[in-house]
Amino acid sequence: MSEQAAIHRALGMTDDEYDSVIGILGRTPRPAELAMYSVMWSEHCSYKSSRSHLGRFPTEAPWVVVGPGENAGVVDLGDGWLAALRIESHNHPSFVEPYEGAATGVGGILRDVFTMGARPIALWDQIRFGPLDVPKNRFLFSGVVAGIAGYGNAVGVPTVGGEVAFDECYSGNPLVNVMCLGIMRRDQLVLGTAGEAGSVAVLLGKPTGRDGIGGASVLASASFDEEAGAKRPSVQVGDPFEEKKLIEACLELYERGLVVGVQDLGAAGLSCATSEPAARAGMGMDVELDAVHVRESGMSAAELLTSESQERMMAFVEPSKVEDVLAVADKWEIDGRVVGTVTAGDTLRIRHNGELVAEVPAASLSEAAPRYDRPMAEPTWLAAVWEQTLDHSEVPDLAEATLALLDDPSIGSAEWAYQQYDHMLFLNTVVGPGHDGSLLRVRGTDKGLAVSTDGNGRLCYLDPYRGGERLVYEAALNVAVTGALPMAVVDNLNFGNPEKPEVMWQFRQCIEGISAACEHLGIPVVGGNVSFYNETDGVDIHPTPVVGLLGMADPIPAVAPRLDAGSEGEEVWVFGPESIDLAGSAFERVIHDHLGGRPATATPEMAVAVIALAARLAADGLTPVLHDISDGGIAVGISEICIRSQVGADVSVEDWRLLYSEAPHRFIATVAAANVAEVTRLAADTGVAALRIGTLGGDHIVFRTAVRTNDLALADAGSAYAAAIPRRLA
Amino acid sequence: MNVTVTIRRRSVIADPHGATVARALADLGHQGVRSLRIDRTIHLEVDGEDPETVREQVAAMCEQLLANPVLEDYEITVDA
Amino acid sequence: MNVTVTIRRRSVIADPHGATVARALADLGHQGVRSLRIDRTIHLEVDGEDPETVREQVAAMCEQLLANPVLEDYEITVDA
Amino acid sequence: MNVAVVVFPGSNCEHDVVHAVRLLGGDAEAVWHKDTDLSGADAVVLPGGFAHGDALRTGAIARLSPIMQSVRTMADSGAPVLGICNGFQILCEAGILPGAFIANRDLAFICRMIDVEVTDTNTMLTSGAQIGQRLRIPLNSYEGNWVDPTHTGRVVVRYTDDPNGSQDHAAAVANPAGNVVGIMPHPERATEQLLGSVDGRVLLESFLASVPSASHV
Ligand SMILES: Nc1ncnc2c1ncn2[C@@H]1O[C@H](COP(=O)(O)OP(=O)(O)O)[C@@H](O)[C@H]1O
Ligand SMILES: [Mg+2]
Repeated sequence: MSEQAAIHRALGMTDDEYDSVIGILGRTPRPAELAMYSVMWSEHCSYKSSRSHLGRFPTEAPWVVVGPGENAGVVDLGDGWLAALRIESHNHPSFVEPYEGAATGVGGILRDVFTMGARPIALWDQIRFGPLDVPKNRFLFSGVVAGIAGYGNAVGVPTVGGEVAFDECYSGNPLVNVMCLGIMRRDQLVLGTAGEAGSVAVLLGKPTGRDGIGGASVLASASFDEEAGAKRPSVQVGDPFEEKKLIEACLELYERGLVVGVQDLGAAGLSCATSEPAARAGMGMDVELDAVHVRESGMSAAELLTSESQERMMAFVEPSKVEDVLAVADKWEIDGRVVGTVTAGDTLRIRHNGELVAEVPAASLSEAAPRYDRPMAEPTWLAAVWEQTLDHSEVPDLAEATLALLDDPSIGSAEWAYQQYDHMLFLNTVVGPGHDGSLLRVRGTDKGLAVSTDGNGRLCYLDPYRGGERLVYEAALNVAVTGALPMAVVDNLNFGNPEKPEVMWQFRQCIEGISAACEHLGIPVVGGNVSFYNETDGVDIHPTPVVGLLGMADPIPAVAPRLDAGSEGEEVWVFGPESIDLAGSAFERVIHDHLGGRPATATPEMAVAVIALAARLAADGLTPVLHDISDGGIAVGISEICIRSQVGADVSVEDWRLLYSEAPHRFIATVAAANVAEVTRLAADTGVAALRIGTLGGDHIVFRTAVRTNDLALADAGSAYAAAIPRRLA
Repeated sequence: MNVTVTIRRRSVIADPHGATVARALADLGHQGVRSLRIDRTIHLEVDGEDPETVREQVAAMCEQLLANPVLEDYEITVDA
Repeated sequence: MNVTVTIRRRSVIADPHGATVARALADLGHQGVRSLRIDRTIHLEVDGEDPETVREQVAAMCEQLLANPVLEDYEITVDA
Repeated sequence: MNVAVVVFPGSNCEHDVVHAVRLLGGDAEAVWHKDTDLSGADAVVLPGGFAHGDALRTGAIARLSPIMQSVRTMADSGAPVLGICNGFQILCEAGILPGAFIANRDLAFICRMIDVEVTDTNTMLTSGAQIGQRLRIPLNSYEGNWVDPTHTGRVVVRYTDDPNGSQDHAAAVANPAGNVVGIMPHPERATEQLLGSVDGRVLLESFLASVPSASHV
């Protein structure tokens, strides 16, 4: 192997990729050029294995202002308001250093949103780990939560919801995803473009150091093995204080119309922040690396170009406004340096120590990146897994089974995590963490924005298409119970090794499922992220797409339904098909330690009707409590209502299995007797089945079925639910 | 035995707080400050006779808990 | 000149970090730990010739910023 | 303007405080920490957040900001000075209120509704409340654990179920004159039913009532 080959392979580049670089340049690349191509063409930055599939997503709707392709998607809320949203993963960095990995994940997603001109108003975290009886998993879980809290709280953006789940498959490879929502006035929208020839590139924020050198290729795009530790030099450290100042400075720049475009520096650092905006503008750029403010001396051009030092932004400015821009930076006590000039043509020229270190077609770094149509194959084991169904002939003690479910850390209260997050800042949080969806008011309007983020690796493992489909419908129902109607989706596709045909097949199937559901709901996918190589020692995680769904309530309900709003005497109703589906359910996992069978398919028409009904009931204030039925079925759903509302319940269903069924498109409502007629009429109008299952009252949760009746003391349910996570960390 | 553990952030790793404190000192007019580093020093009193065994035990504590091996280096001194 | 400032929490003040670390060490099976104290050590590189002037200057930094008199005592060592 | 809300780099809650004050009929404006002139203000609020990123110690650097001289002057002149959360920490670091803050007993950030009890109504923040009155107000801090070795601090609001180990369960502390008060929980987060509680109103209304020209806007 030649020395050259040794180098490009060490940078994570294949021989073919190296040859196409030579093809583009017509010569062998200089070291800095090779470094740039290697990070820009890494899986993480180039989406080389996924691009061809992402095109499947529906991305159009009248209210879409910016779809996939920019740093964040943007939708029109009406009355001159826009919302920007995006979701990102920081899985591998969080495994290497949980606190900083999660913290810098938060910093990165915030930048994607305020790069668009929006003020970030809320965050949601979706985090998945191996079982908490393993010390390493406890360390990762508490470190990640502390990192999200440490960064999010200090930067001053509330974390108002998310998901916590535990499964063996994440033991060597935790998933740390974060979604951010921002809002702005229409005229503040900014794009990642370099603008006209002559406009000036101003680098704002932290000095550049050797953080995460090669991070994009080394950390985000390669699998783990025992030597993960060897990759530690790539660790990045977050500085929320600097980011807070950067946010305020950028928002002032936008307000005063001082920039033509902005690009955040994330993966691939300066390489990306120079080449992508230039390519988007169809321009070239001259960059002077000596002008870049640095934290460490003696950095090479390659290091400067690939550093992932955090809290940096590239602003593109008309020459006449450079002084004003630097003055704003000065006011907010951040550094700003003029590092380049946009040029006609398409060549990105980079100088360092007076020498030309790179001269490449700007667009070639992103657009000429390799595309892989990786082979796909349905897993041979799948059919067998579908055969592995449980017959549920023996009936469990319904109280004990429910208690066991409430004590499960994936189902029990996540308060241990979210009480470490500031979820109230900005005084917008109407429905916060611990509910189905979050509801934020938009001050200065009558509108409310609702968000739910949902993932379910076990469902997608059993059937990636149905799993992907059901995630979207579940998220939509979760926003509907706050009174909002679905509007747009961002997705985070966490998968295993794309070089395995089974993984690629799962990937495609999930995308098909998500796309189909979005099409039925008439909502676009406006952005997202792909994280491959989530495997440890050759074992892939369950396919775990996470969907973040934005909905709008206009006007926001005067009193939105809450889990803790139930009271003595209210009737308990279940709306939606009375069907039984236990494949992939929490009941089979917790009670039988089983994963098998084929989950029920979604029913688009029913999904649409149920979502409309839930939103209507919430908007009309007819149901103090609305709660979608998911993990643990009706049994867990009603228990959560009872625990949060401090009141018991007496419920009866014919078939005990209905208590734990996770069949889609169903929700629980509590209704005052006086409103029952109206509520059932609305259900009938929308063609949704309504089943009265009991009433709230007393201090026990009583489950009556044809074969068996058990009752669970509210106090016991409450303490199991509250202790599910903390007792495993003690 | 008395053991002192000095825990130092690796110099290649960014130190936001250190930088902020240095800036604040400059703002206060203390121009002459060339560099500033904030370490943690942990003083332990540990049972044991043999310095080497104690050192090994404390080294284990550092790896497991006291230091963050990803970001920090540590140095152990066993006082006679 | 190199100056080291040791900042030590007053013993009358509670120390949640120290307490938590001590507990965690015990949980990890390190029974022999009798006592544990976490100090902050600040290493400064300061311009100047005369150790006394430098010490006074650093003392001023401590009074103004580096130490909180309610919680902490400080000790300055000017390395030759 | 009558209520000045001081903004340090890293402050977070300034917009919320301004919003709550205006909601209650007061008049508030944010003031940058590098300004030194508070002559137009009848009262000052140091809001919550993470001034200077909590570097070294929370509040340590903020106390040195130019504006703190004027804050001290107003405090001495008997004008209402309110520190909320990080603002409370800054007032202690500045020696305007006694004591200091250390990490919460359980070394975890705490953001949730907590119950407090008013124990002293002789201050600008509590004058409108009753002794023993219970309030539900959001807490939001990591260093909420107040210590005062001198035992001179005047505790005016207490936690009924101490979440963080604070000495004497102190949630709010006043100077002897009662015109300077620091409170760890956030009254401005409890002024609208839509957000879950209005128990912070009685405190902020007392504060506004004590502001010479703000009382009936
Ligand atoms: N799974 C996905 N679904 C929809 N859009 C996606 C997905 N993955 C990536 N994208 C889009 O591809 C574009 C490039 O992503 P990326 O390079 O990660 O942006 P950044 O550098 O800002 O992180 C973004 O607009 C993102 O929204
Ligand atoms: Mg970006």
